[in-house]
Amino acid sequence: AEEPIKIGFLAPLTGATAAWGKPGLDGCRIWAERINAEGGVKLADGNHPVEFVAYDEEYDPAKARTGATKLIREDEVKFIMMLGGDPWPGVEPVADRTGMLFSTLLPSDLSPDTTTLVAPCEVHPAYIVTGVDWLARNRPELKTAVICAQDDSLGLPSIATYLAAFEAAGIEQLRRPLLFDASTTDFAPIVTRLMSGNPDIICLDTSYSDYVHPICQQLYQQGYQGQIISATLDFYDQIVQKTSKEFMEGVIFQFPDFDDPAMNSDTVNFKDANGFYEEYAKRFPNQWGAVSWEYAAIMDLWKDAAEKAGSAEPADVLEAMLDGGTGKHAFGDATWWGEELFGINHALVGNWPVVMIEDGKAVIQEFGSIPDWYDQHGDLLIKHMKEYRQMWDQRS
Amino acid sequence: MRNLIFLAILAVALVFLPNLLSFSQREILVFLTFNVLVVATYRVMTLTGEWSLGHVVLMGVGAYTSALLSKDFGLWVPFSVIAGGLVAALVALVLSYPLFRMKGFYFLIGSFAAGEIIRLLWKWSGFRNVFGGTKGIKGIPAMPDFSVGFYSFDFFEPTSYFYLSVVVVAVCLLILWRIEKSPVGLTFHAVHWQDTLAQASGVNIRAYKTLAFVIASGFAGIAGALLAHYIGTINPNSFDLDVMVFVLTWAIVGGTTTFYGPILGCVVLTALNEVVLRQLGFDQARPLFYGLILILSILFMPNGLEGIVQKFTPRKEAK
Amino acid sequence: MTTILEIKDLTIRFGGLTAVDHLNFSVEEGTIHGLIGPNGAGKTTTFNMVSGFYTPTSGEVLLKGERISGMPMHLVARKGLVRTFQHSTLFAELSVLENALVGTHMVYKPNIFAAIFGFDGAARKAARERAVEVLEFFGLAPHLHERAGDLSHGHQRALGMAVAYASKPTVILLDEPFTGMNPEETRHMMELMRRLKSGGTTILIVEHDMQAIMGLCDRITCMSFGKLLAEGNPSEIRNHPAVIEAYLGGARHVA
Amino acid sequence: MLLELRDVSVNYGPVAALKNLSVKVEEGQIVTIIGSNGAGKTTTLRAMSGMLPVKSGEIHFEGKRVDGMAPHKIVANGIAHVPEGRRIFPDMTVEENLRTGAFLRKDKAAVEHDLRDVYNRFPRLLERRRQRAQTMSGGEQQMLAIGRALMSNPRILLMDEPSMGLAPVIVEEIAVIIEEINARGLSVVLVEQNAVMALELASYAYVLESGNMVLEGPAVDLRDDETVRKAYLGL
Amino acid sequence: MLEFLAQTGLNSIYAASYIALIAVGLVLIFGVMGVLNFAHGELYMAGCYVIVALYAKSFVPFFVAVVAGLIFVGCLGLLMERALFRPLRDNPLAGLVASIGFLMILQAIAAMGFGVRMENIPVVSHKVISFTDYVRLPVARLYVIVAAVVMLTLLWFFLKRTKFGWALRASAQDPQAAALQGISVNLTAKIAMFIGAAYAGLAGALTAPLVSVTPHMGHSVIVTAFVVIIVGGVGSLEGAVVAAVIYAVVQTVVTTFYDGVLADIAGLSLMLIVLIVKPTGLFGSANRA
Ligand SMILES: Nc1ncnc2c1ncn2[C@@H]1O[C@H](COP(=O)(O)OP(=O)(O)OP(=O)(O)O)[C@@H](O)[C@H]1O
Ligand SMILES: Nc1ncnc2c1ncn2[C@@H]1O[C@H](COP(=O)(O)OP(=O)(O)OP(=O)(O)O)[C@@H](O)[C@H]1O
Ligand SMILES: [Mg+2]
Ligand SMILES: [Mg+2]
Repeated sequence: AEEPIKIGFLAPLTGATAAWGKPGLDGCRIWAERINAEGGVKLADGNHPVEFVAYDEEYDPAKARTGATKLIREDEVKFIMMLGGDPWPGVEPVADRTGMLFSTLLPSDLSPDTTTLVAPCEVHPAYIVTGVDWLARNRPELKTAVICAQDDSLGLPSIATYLAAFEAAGIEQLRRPLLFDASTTDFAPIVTRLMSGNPDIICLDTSYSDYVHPICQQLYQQGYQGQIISATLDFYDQIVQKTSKEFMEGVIFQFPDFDDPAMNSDTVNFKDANGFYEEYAKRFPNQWGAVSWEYAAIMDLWKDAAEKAGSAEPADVLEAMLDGGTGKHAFGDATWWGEELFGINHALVGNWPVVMIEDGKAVIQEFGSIPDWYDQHGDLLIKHMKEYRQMWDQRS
Repeated sequence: MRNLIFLAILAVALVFLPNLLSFSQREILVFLTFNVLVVATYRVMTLTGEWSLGHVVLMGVGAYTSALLSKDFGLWVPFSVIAGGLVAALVALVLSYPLFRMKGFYFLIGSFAAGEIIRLLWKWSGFRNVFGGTKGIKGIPAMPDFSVGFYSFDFFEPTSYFYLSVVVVAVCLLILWRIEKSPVGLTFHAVHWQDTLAQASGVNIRAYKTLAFVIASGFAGIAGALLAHYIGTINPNSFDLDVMVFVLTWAIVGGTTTFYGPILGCVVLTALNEVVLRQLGFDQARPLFYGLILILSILFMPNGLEGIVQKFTPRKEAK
Repeated sequence: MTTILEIKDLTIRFGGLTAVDHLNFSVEEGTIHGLIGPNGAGKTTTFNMVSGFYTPTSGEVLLKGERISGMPMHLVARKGLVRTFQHSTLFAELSVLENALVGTHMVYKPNIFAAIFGFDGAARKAARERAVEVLEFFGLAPHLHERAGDLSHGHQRALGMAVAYASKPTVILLDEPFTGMNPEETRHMMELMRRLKSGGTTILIVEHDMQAIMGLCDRITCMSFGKLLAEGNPSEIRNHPAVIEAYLGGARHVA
Repeated sequence: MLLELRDVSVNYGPVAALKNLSVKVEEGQIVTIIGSNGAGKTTTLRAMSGMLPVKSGEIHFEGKRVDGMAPHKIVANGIAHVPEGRRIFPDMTVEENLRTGAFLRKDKAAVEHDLRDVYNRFPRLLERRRQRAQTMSGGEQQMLAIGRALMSNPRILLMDEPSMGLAPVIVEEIAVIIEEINARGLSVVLVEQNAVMALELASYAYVLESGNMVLEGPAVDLRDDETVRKAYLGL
Repeated sequence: MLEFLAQTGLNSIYAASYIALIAVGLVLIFGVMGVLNFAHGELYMAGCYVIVALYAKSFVPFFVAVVAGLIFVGCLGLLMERALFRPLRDNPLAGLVASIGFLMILQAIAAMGFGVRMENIPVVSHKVISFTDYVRLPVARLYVIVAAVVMLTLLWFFLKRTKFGWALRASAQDPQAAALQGISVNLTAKIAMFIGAAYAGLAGALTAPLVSVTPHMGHSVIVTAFVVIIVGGVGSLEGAVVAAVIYAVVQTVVTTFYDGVLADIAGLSLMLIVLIVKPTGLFGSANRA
């Protein structure tokens, strides 16, 4: 075999944020085994196996900067995947100087200043409009909603997006969104507050599963009977156990299980989703969640681009990736998009699934189109994003 | 004389140090330089016997101030760094009023609460347009590059920034050292060991505690500002309890009776954690080994790393 | 003779307990004045109020006619009144010399900017000279660089006085300076106090060692249950029936 | 023999504080140890009650070897120690302090009896039984420390400068107490600066100097010894 | 509105209960050992993981697992006493560092042994006591409240009414003098560490099914516990309980009526105000600082 290609994995592996990095690394290692078994990446100079080099950035910009330097200058990686968020601005100067290709899970890291950062997988939070849109079409009787979220860089843009989506759908907000600190553990008071105006919909925004579970449990125990919508619902089977099938019936969220039959559809680009899911579940039982597949999905995209370019050099790969302004997103063909929100078309946006719990199991309802929604309601989104100071030129 | 030779050797060593290190180690070296200043200022704080848990937040005050002044008001970065130090000192002065009503354990937790309130204000959505909320501030202007004939400083490069910060930190350390060795420093010690007797000797202990707190915070603010202009981004989590705990352990594992003890602790523990343990490849187990190192070092060297140094150097004057 | 320290109607209450109760007495300049009384009579508490450690419930303390009661301790010290403590209270971790240097604090006020830029050389030198001089006076010169906490008990008490004396006070309050000293040391210490007195320092002393008190004091105030019991010169006090009854007893084991 | 130190040496770090010291206390005897500051008197008492480990030598109590045992086990054999510096429990009330002295005793009625006894001797303590010990005056604390030691109903009482800081009347009271409890069969080891009183009370005396035993003998003899008179009695 | 207030009241009682259980242990350890146990939050976390290991993964009955959690974490406390705090007695700063080291080890063990993701713990009881439609108390929360009341009463009785309580307080104030009264300082240290840790473990075990169990969950708990023991006055158990109630009410009410971030600010400000007015906390005494 030829010289292996090294890919950097720069995400939190220890500390409180490790759950956003570690499972992704696990997923990448499975991805690498599967690809390498097929002969690796086929470049102009032959086939190369892929190898991941991880650096634990502890969700700290300074450590991330050190890690990026190490991965680029010492390990000579060709591509670096990051979780993004707080550490990204620390890495930004390194990216600008070295021209290294980076990816993030959070498009809110994008800005026109950095041309080598792409957000090719999770178009957080834009995808959530599809869920609200579905709800409005299928459950027109729901008229009012409240939102709660942790006060951080995931929660806030997501709140703005939900506000836009609800407004577009004609659903009224009973009160302004309720924010809680990331260290909250007891959600009873928050749930009491959420339920106080008898809303038709309670929206959990992009709360992490650490929060979603206790919130759902509290909603159940305090006797909530309305609709729940959430961006993620990782380990929803556990929530079903803790509440009841009836209670969870009809909850809407956005992250499908990869054993969903709909994932075998031709329009889905994630390679052998069912097989990947099976393998992951075998090795890491009960650990499947959004991050498990997202980094791997980015690797699919990267591999296609590298093979198309015949080279693993960052500049070549980036060019091939962006070529034609379209790309094969995990959930279907998509376009490079985002100029208005992020100042640069580096987010790969297309369809996104709307998932609903049916009889205790997540089932994909449809793949909704984000650009289509944006074409109609883009001004609303921009309005709310501005209000929450989430536009790229407002993000200080 | 011996001291001068020692300092000369140290200076030469510092000039060549970056060349001996790998790229990422140079990055670590830069951060280490700031942290040396932070832990040295922390020592000044603890000279009066009060252990604060708000120190890194005050460092953060310096960082936020300098970042905002240079970014939003276009202040020349070297000035904004100094302003960062001044504002941190000022905030410490204000905080000293409520905080020094308490002492000992109460002060420890009181200072933590005060720091946490400041940090929460940075985070709070109400002030998001000033402090940037949980995401903090990014795009902080870098130190302006310049060249001095034979060497051009490019402050993106860790080596350049290291030279700059080593000079700044050295000047700060010199000042701190002179303070500690002066009658003022002696009075700090006196306040620590026996505050009633110090008072009976005419020492206004509250004023001296405040003085130590303000000085320590001011220089910590400078360290914070240096950090901010290097990485170009800061956020409330960069100054949270986890970071404070590291400073605390550096100071104690290094030793509490000498000026250089905490610095030694900072250098050794950082090298172990960031270089050795990472090189050994203990991904997830790294905190475990770091914890073990802390425990073993404190069990076997209850007097800190400085105790070892003292064993091998002749004692000049009994302290 | 002029009155330097005047205690007027001094009273303090702790909860229901009146520890010092309308106490009145005054101390003449340049004398050694004894304050005695049974345990718990309120002597230390009186000291605490005079030196600013406690704020009296009522009444006042005048130093050279100026009211000092209720002032914080360091301000009282700056007025020229310093004290020692009943238990050996020292900067145990500092050297003997450093202890005395802290004592000179009021005389040579340290200044932080001078310290940083090195303009305080003269003051430092003078402070050191004063410290060494005082330590020599109290016989501690051989121990300059020892840790104060390692000194023997007697030396610690001497050092306590040295720290107080280093600030060139006009009035010194000594709380049981002779406890834990053997007769030989006590005698030596008494001699030093007489020399302080002849140097013009006024001394107010609390002590249970009757030999020392009687031999040293010009005047003695005896208090009991927070109130004044008797006042007079040593022989008057020694023979005062109320004092014998409340305090001296048969004096079987005291001289 | 009730308590015996055989060739005991004790160090503080590298510094020798006691050097090959031998002390004997007979049943029912009052023994005193005198010596100048820093001679090692306190150290001797601490070694006896196990507060300090001995470096070499043996300590026997009622024929049982006790050196090396934990202090709480040693005192359980019947030793009570009035330590230097009083060491009362500052945040407990006077009565709680006294009752702690009887921690090991199971005979409730007798404990109550002894408590009343202590209160009778020091009425001041009764008056202040609910006061926090820390706020007591120096002398009151000393009374409390002595009272606490008496509460343990010991076989032998080690007293480190019990008269320190006490008014002359109370010093007399202490002397009376020592005589009385001795009459009840208790042995006492007395360390005093007030050597006059110590030699008057004791039947046997030791003189310590820099950790060495320089003189010993019946108290009456030492009282007449020229060096002792000069150095310790101030005569 | 009335219902709303009543539910808020129930929420506060629950919050006060589990905060008090944790804080009381921290107070006890600080009081007797003189060290600030930074690892206390991780002891709580360990209690949660006992439930994960026994109840969630091995199907041991819940209450058996709770008792096991209490004992196991109590034993962790004993381990800390023996291995860390005893050799470092008289050196509170060193003890602090050792507890920080221990915290890191516990976190790493949990992360490596169980993974960094939150754990799945099956519901203990689906039962909910409904006072009205909107005033409800889940039975699982009731367990915590009952446990807190029972355990705090027991502890109070133990400390105030038994000889050992005295011994504990005596050796907290002066270990050497306590030894002279026949009190074994090692024993009292062990008792304090066992009880202190066990209470944290109990709180962890009981609340595990109600919260998200992750290796880093101890962090927020310790911060709350600090605030509570300071407001109550260091070394005072009654103070810790009263402060837990006050803090829980403030947190709950502000969260309910405004938002969670503000509630944190309010809680900390409350604490600063208490300290400014009374620098030794509500029940504290000056010299224990
Ligand atoms: N803070 C306090 N709270 C309550 N009572 C107090 C306090 N301080 C002192 N007392 C009481 O006031 C009385 C006077 O105490 P003080 O210490 O002044 O006595 P003293 O004359 O110095 O006695 P001694 O000769 O024993 O040292 C004592 O009975 C003491 O218990
Ligand atoms: N904790 C200690 N650390 C080091 N040295 C000590 C310590 N305690 C006592 N020493 C030294 O040991 C020697 C004996 O001290 P010790 O306290 O036994 O004397 P003493 O005879 O009781 O004196 P005094 O009459 O002053 O109480 C002294 O030289 C003293 O300095
Ligand atoms: Mg007194
Ligand atoms: Mg002694």
